[in-house]
Amino acid sequence: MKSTRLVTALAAAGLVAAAPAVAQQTVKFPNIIELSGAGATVGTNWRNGVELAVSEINAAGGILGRKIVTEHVDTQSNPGTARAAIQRALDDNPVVIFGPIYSGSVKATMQLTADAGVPQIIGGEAADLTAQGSKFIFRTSFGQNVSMPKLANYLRDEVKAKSVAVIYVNNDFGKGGRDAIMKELQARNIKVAADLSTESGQADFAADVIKIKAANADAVFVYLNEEESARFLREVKKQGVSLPLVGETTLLGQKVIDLAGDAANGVRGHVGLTVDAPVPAMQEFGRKFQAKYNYKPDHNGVKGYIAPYMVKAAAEKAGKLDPKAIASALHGLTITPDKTPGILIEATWDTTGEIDRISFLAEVQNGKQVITKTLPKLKP
Amino acid sequence: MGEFIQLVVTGLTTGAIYALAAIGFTLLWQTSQTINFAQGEFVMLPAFFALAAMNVLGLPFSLAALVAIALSVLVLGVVFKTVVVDPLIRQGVLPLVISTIAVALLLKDGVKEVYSAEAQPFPSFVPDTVVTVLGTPVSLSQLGVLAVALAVIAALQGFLGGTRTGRQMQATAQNPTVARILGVPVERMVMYTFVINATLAAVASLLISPIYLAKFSNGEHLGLAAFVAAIVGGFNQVRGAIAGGLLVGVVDNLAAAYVSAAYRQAVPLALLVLIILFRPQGLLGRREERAV
Amino acid sequence: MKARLPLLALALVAVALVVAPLGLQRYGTYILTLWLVTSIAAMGVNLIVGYAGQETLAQAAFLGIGAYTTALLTGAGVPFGLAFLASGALAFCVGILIGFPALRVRKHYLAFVTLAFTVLVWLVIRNEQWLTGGVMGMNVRRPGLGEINLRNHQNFYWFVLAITAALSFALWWIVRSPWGRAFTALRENALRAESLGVDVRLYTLLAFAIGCAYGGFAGALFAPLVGFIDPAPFALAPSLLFLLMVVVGGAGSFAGPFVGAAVAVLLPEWLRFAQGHYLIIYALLVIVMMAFCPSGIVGLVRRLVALRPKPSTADAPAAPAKEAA
Amino acid sequence: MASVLEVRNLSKRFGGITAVDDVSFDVHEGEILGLIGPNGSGKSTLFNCILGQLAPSAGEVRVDGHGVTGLRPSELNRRGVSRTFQLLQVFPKLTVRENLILAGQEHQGRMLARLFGKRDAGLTAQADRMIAFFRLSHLAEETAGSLSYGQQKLLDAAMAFMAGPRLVLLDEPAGGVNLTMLASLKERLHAINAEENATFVVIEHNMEFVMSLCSRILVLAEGRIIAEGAPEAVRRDPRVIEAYLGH
Repeated sequence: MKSTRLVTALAAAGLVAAAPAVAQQTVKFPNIIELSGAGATVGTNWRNGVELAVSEINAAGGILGRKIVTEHVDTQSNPGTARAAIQRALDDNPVVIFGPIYSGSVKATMQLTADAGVPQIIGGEAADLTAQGSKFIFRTSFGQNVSMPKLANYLRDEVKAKSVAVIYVNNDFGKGGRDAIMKELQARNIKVAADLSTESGQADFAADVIKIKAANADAVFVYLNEEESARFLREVKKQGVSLPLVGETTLLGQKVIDLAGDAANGVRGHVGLTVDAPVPAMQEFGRKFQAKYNYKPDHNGVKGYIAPYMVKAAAEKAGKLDPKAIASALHGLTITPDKTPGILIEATWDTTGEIDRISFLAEVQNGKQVITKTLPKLKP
Repeated sequence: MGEFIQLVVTGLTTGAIYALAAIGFTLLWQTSQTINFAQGEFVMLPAFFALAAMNVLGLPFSLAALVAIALSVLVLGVVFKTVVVDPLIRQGVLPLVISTIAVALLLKDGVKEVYSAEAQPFPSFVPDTVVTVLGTPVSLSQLGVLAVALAVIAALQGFLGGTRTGRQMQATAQNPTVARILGVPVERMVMYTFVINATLAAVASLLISPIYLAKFSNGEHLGLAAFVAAIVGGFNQVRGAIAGGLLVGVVDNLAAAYVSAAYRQAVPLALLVLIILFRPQGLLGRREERAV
Repeated sequence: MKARLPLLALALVAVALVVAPLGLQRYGTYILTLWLVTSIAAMGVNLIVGYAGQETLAQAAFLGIGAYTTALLTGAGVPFGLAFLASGALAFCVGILIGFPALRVRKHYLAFVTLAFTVLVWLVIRNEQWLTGGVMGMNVRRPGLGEINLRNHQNFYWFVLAITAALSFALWWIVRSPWGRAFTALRENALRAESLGVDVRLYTLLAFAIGCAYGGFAGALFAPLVGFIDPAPFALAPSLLFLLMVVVGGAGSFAGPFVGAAVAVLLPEWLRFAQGHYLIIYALLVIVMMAFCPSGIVGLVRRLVALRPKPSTADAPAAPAKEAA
Repeated sequence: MASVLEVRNLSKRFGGITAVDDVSFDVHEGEILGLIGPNGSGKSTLFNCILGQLAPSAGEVRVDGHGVTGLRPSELNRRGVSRTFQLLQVFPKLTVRENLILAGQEHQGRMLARLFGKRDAGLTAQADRMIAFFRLSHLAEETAGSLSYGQQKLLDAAMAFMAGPRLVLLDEPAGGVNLTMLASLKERLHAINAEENATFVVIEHNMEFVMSLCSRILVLAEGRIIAEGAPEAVRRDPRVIEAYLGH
């Protein structure tokens, strides 16, 4: 009697769920990122970070019993292409979407995910991304609205600069950072001695460095992409400039150090995420990444790595792999490394999708990033 | 004033490299009516030959540089001429233009897929030591680049003007039909120009890559600069290309410093448009009278 | 029979295009619409390159002029229809302005001037943030059309299809008119055309400006299709790709731009596995095609069809002006 | 007799070389004027200067008494001056009929009417008349590129006469044409001269052809006119013989 009922129940379940049962073994996470074009370095780091985390999660049994399948799609660092790719991904009703990393591409796509009600875990750092009222945008790193005040404090308190020359790259990343830092510098009465726009992909920085020399500032704030940062640092060294060079995360990243060689030594600034952080879990991640991909990850590698763990923690809190449930679970959620080791550092998301966690001040010494100070969470 | 001089000197350095690319550009145009839209990629590629020689074959940089020049002569000179240009020369200029655009795409994406999408550090012949000359810090590597580029240009001028083959090449460039009647082996001379173009491109590549870092997309900027330099200087004159290259390098630097960094690219292009409007034969070019 | 066969084929293609989105999801429809928009711009390039024998490296810039004009005008409350016409008209006028000086001098100088123009337009779009949103781009709302909701992807597709059909008809009319004959004449032999009273400079300028206007029209549709515009799609590299796609499709044949745009837009979707290698294959294809079949895919197909034994040879190497695919 | 074309003191210099040196002559209505001279004597340069293809260094050109110096070839053509070329110049991908329609279309209507207006306006009929006149009717639908060399020469000439010009300049119409075709060409040119009172100037190397076609001949050597007169007189002129043999 008991067994018949079980059989009927199984049969009924089988009838209803026979076809989806196979599909339910896996869950697809579309990963829409910059794999070519200007953002290739950024996107490759992020992709490898995602892959590493996904393989760990799958090895440990997946999320709520379902294995993750990732599909990497190249935006060619182009917002229009990113938009099309997200549209395509949304046609499959995904649980979550990863990427893009470039803020312009995020801006071009966030309306789509908001309309579809699918959480979008982004790498973008433009200040206004979280200010547009989307309930489905989640950062993996500080927005410029968070990092620039920290950096401006650093310029005032540690560098003790009265005037600063700003050089930025004229794209969504650089322009956004430049606008944010200008506001913060003004608020702290630090004079802007030069405000230099450069091209994305610019190869020749001779004229810019000459102008910086002529500006007579106490320090230079450098906000360029990786390759341009390296070219700029080389040119600075070539022209024998000895001003403090201050930057945010990117400037102190491993890629810049590799490309700039000696010229990177002495560069300092604020770093949101780094595998050189004095946090054992972070350093362990760095080693695993290095072992698998044979290079040292930058902050985008870390951002990619924590993205699947964010979804895991949120889905486990919500108890289901449902886009809207995951989004609402993430709002106000604090993920701690003791429960979810993959998050590496304790992090909290507010209701706009902004992230809060500790960050670092660092300096490049002998071709290595060295952490000099740890800054606490904004709201501990 | 010190700032101005420094801007001019660094402008001349990059300008000398543009000139190398622009000379090849005009030579190809003169001898085979090839408007080479892949000229920038021709300067991008040899650096990767050198990198491959160093990283795959484990050669020292000096040998790798020679390998890069040799491979360039083969691939960008001989192969480019026989495989791409020769079959198309009869089809007229437009198909050839299209084909060189495709070659540019092929080289760019080929390097990206085969080697790497990311920029690569590239060694320099001369160390980055800074010396102070008359109170202005000048980098030895910059002076080295300028010296090598000018030496190569001088050698080329000497070859074109001072040797029998050089004069035959010039005759071919000026008027292939007459040259043929005068007994110049025109076909061979055309091949020589392709070889010279490839060599110049390789030298430019080895000089510029330490500054630019080796990257698949470097050709976009370099190609445009060479193109503008060639037209501004005078499409039918080697010395026009030299002057055009130096001028574009200096103008670019001065524009970045004194006009607007955001519109620095616009200044050489505006120069190009003005030249086309008011002096279509270029600054140093000869006027060509043609029916219609 | 001879006249009826192309008509029948045309009707079949038309029906297929109308029903196409019924089986497709949002993304598929998006790609199909993108193909139509690209085809419009490519038709313009074809008029300039294929019919009039000039070289343009600026079609993406005109696409941009159209896209930003439409985005700004509709953003300011101007009805889409008006913005659409304004986009084409502005592109036409700018075409006249840059074509006029360029065509005074030698032939390839139009290529040089359009190249410079493309970069300049891109710089303006990127730097004048107050107007264009600069590198941050700007969002574009899809227009309404009376009762019809164009936010629906299928409705928008049919809307674009109707405009494409209208613009195709207009171009067909032009190339079959005495203008078209004059365009062909100046491509084939400008010297002779001039001596027969054909004002080569005026006709070249007209062909160029009309081609540019098609770029502007395409841009006016591109902006609401993508819903977001930024400087990237209007740079020099996409302009070069426009030129390539027309040549690959078949410069100087009416169907060429549609085929070329399909190769450029649809093929990468089907060849997703090839990903990064796609452009390499494409570039190789162009080089080989230029050497062996400069008349493009349409020319290749026509050659293959001509290989079949046929009773009449009358329409084998038809003049472009006679084609109506 | 009214002058259709007046050339006054025309000179053309290329750098240091004077290709046409102070040339003056008239062409009268209804005549066939021959222009001969050794290679390099400046015949084609003179033609190109008259037709606006080259800008003369000095001098003046008048058509029916109106100054046309410096006009572009297309404007000159619409004022009734047409030409053929030394080397074959037809539109190979257009049909014979389309070649002729093209040659006529710019002479009627306004620019916009050519786009929106009636397509034909008698052009096809006129084209077919020219085709018939030059005995090419059986080839009307063929593309010009598929015609034989001689047939293309006929078509080239037909195009020059299509719009009923005041004056036609023929640059070596006989060059490379075989004997039968040559006879037919000469016969047709005579016919059109007789029937339509057409005026033309012919540059030609084929002496027999030019002597039998033209009513008056100018001889050019080193950029100057050295002799002028009826064919027989020119043929015997010692200066002409010297100019041809001396080089």
